[in-house]
Amino acid sequence: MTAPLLEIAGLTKAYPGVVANDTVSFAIRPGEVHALLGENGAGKSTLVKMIYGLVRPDAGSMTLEGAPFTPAEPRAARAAGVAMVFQHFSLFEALNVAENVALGMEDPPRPRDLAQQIREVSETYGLPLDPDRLVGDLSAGERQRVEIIRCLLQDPKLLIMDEPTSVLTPQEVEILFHTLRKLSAEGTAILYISHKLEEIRALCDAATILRLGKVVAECTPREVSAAHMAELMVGKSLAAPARAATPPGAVLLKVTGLSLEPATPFGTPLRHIGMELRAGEILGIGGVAGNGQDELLAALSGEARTTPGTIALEGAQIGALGPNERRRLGLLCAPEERLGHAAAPDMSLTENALLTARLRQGLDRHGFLNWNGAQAYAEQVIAKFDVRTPGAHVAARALSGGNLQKFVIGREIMQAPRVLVVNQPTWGVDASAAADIRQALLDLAQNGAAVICISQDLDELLEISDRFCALNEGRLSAPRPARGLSMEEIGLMLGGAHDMHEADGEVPHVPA
Amino acid sequence: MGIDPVTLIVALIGASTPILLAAIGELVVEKSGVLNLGVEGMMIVGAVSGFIIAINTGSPWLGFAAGAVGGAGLSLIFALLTQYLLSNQVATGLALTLFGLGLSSLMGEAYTGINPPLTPDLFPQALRDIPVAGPILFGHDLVIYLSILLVAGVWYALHHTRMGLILRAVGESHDAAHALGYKVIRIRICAILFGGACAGLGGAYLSLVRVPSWTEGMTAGAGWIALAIVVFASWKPWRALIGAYLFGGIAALQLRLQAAEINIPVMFLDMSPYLVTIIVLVIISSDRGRAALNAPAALGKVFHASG
Amino acid sequence: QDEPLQVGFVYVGSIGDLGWTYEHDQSRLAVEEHFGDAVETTYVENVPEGADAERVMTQMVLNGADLIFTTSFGYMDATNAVAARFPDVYFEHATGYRRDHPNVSTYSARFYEGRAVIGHIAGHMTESNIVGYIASYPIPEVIRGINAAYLHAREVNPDVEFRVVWVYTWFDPAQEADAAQALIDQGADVIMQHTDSTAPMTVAAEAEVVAFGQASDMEQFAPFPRVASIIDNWAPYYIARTQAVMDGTWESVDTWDGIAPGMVELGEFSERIPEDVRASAQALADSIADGSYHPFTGPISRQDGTVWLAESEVADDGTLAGMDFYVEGITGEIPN
Amino acid sequence: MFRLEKRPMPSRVWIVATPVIAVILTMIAGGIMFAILGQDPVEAIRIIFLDPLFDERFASFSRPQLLVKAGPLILIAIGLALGFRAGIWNIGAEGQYIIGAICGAAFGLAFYPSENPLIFPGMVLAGLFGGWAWAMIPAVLRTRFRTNEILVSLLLVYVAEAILASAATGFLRNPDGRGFPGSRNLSQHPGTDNLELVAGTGMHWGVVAAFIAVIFSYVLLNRHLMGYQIKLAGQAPRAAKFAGVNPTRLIVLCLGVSGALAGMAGLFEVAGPAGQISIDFNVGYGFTAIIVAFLGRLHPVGILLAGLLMALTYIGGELAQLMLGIPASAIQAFQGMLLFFLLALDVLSNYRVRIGREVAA
Ligand SMILES: Nc1ncnc2c1ncn2[C@@H]1O[C@H](COP(=O)(O)OP(=O)(O)OP(=O)(O)O)[C@@H](O)[C@H]1O
Ligand SMILES: Nc1ncnc2c1ncn2[C@@H]1O[C@H](COP(=O)(O)OP(=O)(O)OP(=O)(O)O)[C@@H](O)[C@H]1O
Ligand SMILES: [Mg+2]
Ligand SMILES: [Mg+2]
Repeated sequence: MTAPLLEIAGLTKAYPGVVANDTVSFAIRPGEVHALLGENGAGKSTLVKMIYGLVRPDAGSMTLEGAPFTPAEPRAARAAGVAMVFQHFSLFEALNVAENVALGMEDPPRPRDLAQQIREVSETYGLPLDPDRLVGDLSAGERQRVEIIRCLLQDPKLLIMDEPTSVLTPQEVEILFHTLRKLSAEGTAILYISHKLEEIRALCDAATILRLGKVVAECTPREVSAAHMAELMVGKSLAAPARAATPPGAVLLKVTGLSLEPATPFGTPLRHIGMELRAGEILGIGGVAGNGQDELLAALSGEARTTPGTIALEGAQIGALGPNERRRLGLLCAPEERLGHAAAPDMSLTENALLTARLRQGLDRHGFLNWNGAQAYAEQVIAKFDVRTPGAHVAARALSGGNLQKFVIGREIMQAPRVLVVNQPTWGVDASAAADIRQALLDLAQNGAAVICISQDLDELLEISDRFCALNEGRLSAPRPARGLSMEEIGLMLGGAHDMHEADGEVPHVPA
Repeated sequence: MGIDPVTLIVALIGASTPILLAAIGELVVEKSGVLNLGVEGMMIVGAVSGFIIAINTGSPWLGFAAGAVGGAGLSLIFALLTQYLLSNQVATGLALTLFGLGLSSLMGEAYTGINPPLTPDLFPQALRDIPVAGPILFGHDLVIYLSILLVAGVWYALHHTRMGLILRAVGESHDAAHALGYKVIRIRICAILFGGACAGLGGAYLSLVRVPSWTEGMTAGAGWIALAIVVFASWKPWRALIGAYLFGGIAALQLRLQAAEINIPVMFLDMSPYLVTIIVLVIISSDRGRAALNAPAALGKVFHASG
Repeated sequence: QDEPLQVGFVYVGSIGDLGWTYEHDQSRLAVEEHFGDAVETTYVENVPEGADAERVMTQMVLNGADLIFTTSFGYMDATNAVAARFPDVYFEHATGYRRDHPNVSTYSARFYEGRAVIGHIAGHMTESNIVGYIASYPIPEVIRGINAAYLHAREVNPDVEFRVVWVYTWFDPAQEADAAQALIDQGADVIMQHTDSTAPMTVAAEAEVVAFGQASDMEQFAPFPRVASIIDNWAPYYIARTQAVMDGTWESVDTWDGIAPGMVELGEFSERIPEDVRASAQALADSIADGSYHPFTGPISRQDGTVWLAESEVADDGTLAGMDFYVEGITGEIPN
Repeated sequence: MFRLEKRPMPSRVWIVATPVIAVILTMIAGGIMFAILGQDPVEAIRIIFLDPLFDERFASFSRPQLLVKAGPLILIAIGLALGFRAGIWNIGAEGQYIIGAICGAAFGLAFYPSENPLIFPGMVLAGLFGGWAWAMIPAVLRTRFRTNEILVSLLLVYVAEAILASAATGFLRNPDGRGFPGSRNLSQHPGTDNLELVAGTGMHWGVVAAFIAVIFSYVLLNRHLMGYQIKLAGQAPRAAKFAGVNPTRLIVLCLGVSGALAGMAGLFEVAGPAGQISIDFNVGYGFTAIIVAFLGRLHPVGILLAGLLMALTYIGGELAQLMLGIPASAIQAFQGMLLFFLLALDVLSNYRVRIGREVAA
């Protein structure tokens, strides 16, 4: 055994009301890929922020290569050889790739040299990037590359990655893993946070599991099952979503020749999208973020106006209708971005219940709002979907992502939609909450509604959808039955990795 | 009688310089993501501080320096309030203007009706006497050249230096900048102080060169125009120069049209600088390009580092 | 010993404006000086016309004022309204015409008398034959001044032309400076102003053209470019009216005084004016002061050529007070 | 060093307490300034804050004046606050105020000397329309050409001022006014007078309108869908779109309402307290109202109180000038200080202050 690179002992950090980290201790050796697991709010991000110098611990100590390590700020951590890819991107949309990279470096070379280095490193690791492009124009996967390259250019000894794969296609994930393995082989230690347990089994050498801020277990991921890890995280066993096969019913939603120019400078146009959705069925739409998912949801929800004849709900043309008219007819949506799109951060859950449920739940009369009704509805959602919050008066931003997601999905499901469109229903949500949400979608379909689930999590799509199609550069592929599709076939349908290549020509192999 | 373009250009450059100085400062402030509506207040405090020092030392240069210091000093109040106490930027800026107007008249009470020391022209008479090019290129004092250099410098700094890159990043997303370890508050305070200094210098230019004398309320809305110019310029330094010169040019032109007895109702001439600015802005903004990209995304938003 | 007499002043601008309000305040100080402890003065500056003025006047009365000078035309209705409510307090309103109540007087100055004299000087001094005139608002007071100056410039220089720039402000140093520059760039070599800041003076100094002090003497620009000036001097009137209240002889009057009683003063003629012109200007001023000459004496036609005053006819005060036309020879137009 | 921690919910205690503390701190800081200027600080502060309300000589006159002065500020601020909440920045209420006054006055004067009781309501509508129309310029430019509304509304103030000057010296000039600038006095003519409704209270139609606006906006913001949509659009524009809020309609609505209220305030002022259109008819209510709106935290009741507080400092400031000879500029600086303290202490209601160990920030 080599000496540990980073050793953490008794690290504690308390926030008002919660102890985010409670005497956490573990160690990472050079070249080790170490997973950090835990439910939402278990304290993973807080822990790595302390290592990166963004948050100062209340108690405890760290040693890096045997010397005491107390980074006062990220600069100090970077100087000591620690690099970090953030859970929520730390990128600047209006700046170009090179500028973004330069901002993450201590001593960036001159712009021309930097651009050259970016090209070289991105070639070496098989993550091609054009240094002159605006980050706002990049897909989520490409943005991720920017973050990674930013780290790699600094030759880190320890690379921290907080939920890096939630936005990547399988091919992209595989390429990332390849890169990480290569780094690890070169001696770089990697601290890896993810909710995707299969990935962790494929990649990581060791795992530390946190629950409520405490280390509850350590394990070697390759040697235990994903289900076992999930149990360690949650403290109870999880049931896989159950579904009964139901024959598809009548066509509820029909989309023909839907094209849409993007509303924002960084958007993707939709091109001739067509699909049919039947009662009782779940249509999974896979694809890499930035291939038109947001636009498709906007076109279906009515946020973006479409040509009148392109969308029909139960035979009625709704292309020209706005969001509320569509809601009235039974077409409901739950966008990907929880804070700021699906919910208003500073408003209470009661107010957020009103956001979409006003019409179908009859929460206003002649424009005058029925706050009691809204509160009652919010409380119903909270109770039914096990949203952990002190009450409906709490602001949405005060909920963890997973709990807010349950609230948002619950808010739509409880309005008994005819058609529900969800985008990334379990993004960044821990395993048990994700299972609950998937189960709720299955139940909805079971009861005769139709569901479109847009997601980048292919496991999720294969688990719940009846048919599968892929969205690529604004085009929707023909749907195929989900059962029996292999990851390789899906990867080809997505075509999302076409601009990638392997650093040394090795064909990526599909994770187990 | 016609209008002589050479004298018009010379006049418009002089008339625009205070606005330009204040605008370029505010541009930097806004690029860092802060909206300071107190430009008028900072200008007038700069005007009176510069005047007082110039009178007492006999040196216009010390006066300009004092104007910058005065403007920056007032902006420090804004900086502390908005950056540390997280006060609303719009309201704080307006309060700053109110306070600055009051403070400046208190400070300047003993200084009305005095002539300040003369600010010399930079170039020798021989150069200035060259027809056409002479007055336009060489006919000004140091501060005018400085203001143009400042525009160039800000442009260069914003786009070709690390400092400028960091500033833009902070104005783009303070959370991301904070996550990368940049001191958002410190950077913004520096930007605010720079903006205050530029506005103060612009004010001092008014009281020491343009008017030149100290009188209460002498900025008469120049600070508001400077704010408008920043938006007009879509946060681009060279466009701020064009905007300021366009505004100053129309203002100078309308007076000349009146003097030349050209038959346009005075009411329209009087409002023409504002109308033309609006019209040009409409033309610029209706171009569905990426103009919006230049607006700092975090402009006016309160930054509070959680964690 | 009686309580001191309380005299209040309501100012539209700030006492530091070096123009209109400054001169009123100087005269207030002269009142204090003249009466010593027998009089106490108070003032409120920057009082907007309208509701605020009415409130400030009322507060002055409630605070014990016996006599109140309200020094802007825009205070006219407010002054009369407050006067109606407080019949025991005397009100003096500058430049207005309404005396609805026996406790209201009005007073104003015949600045046009002074303008006639400096017009005379301007006519002599211009070599380009272009006189630039910075005007504030198109109101009778200003138009009267332009006409008086023009008539007496033309009298000594038939080729003279007046260029008028309307700046729509009483006080905006930067704008006034720009206007002066514009006029000079258009060939003017004499600048007259009917706005209150010294900014045009500075521009004139730089361009080495002649200018005249306005409202206050602006002596810091003498002997050049300031060659003469029209000064508002309210002190004699204020002292007299305060005295009248003390003596119990105050009554409602309409005063429109000019050079003779010293309400309009001409600042010293500088030696940059040729000797003989100084003499002729002084003679003109004297003849106005002793009443032997009226600056608006016929024949004078209106701009459109119609006859206004026949040979040796003298303008009546009513027409002068409401003057809204240019005299023949002025080329521009009065804005609406 | 101190550190701020965001409260999950704004603290009710501090929301009430901070303005009081701010006023006390202003009294101390302002007192120091007055002492430096050679005045008795205690007396100066007493005159500014207490005499208008309690001094037996002034109170019976000054108290109603508080309403007269605060009325237009509140009326304008209520409208502005709606827009500010929705993230729509109307900085040009001053211009809408002017145009409202001109339109209303022009309507009234067109029927002069009729005393038909319908004229005054017509003037109110004309004023409302004038302000609305002037605000529609930035609204249309913003929705059609995406032109920044802050800039356009601000620049239009100067245009409105030019129109005002030409109205006062031209098309609205009093024909019996001996050529002087300024319109006929509307408040002295029965057909066009904005009456003091209850003698001695200062309560004219504009003040009534301000109170109605406060109540109306309170109900709108707290009970009505429109108010909900306004808040939503301001806090989370994308969520608002998702909720079916039409941004174009919202811009037109918010600018329209704030313009209409400012225009109405202008009309009530010109037909009542001010009496006539004059060159300098506008006295900056449109700009001061922005401060009032923020001081009142964009909340209707807060605006009501903030408007009264601002009015108090104006009136008390005049008394201080009158009685102590404190220059107007010192009063202005004092008002600035009050605003600084009010804004600075606001932090206490949204954040908890912790002293001690600090986060690397
Ligand atoms: N800035 C903060 N202020 C107060 N509490 C915080 C703050 N940041 C985190 N917490 C608390 O610390 C706990 C741990 O949060 P952390 O973000 O580390 O969780 P996590 O394990 O990264 O969760 P996730 O899987 O959602 O990313 C949470 O319960 C949260 O309530
Ligand atoms: N400034 C803050 N004040 C109080 N609590 C905070 C703050 N910032 C974060 N938290 C708390 O941190 C918890 C989770 O923090 P974090 O930001 O990691 O959530 P998230 O990443 O959005 O959640 P998820 O991982 O479920 O998507 C939340 O419960 C929230 O209450
Ligand atoms: Mg986390
Ligand atoms: Mg999270």
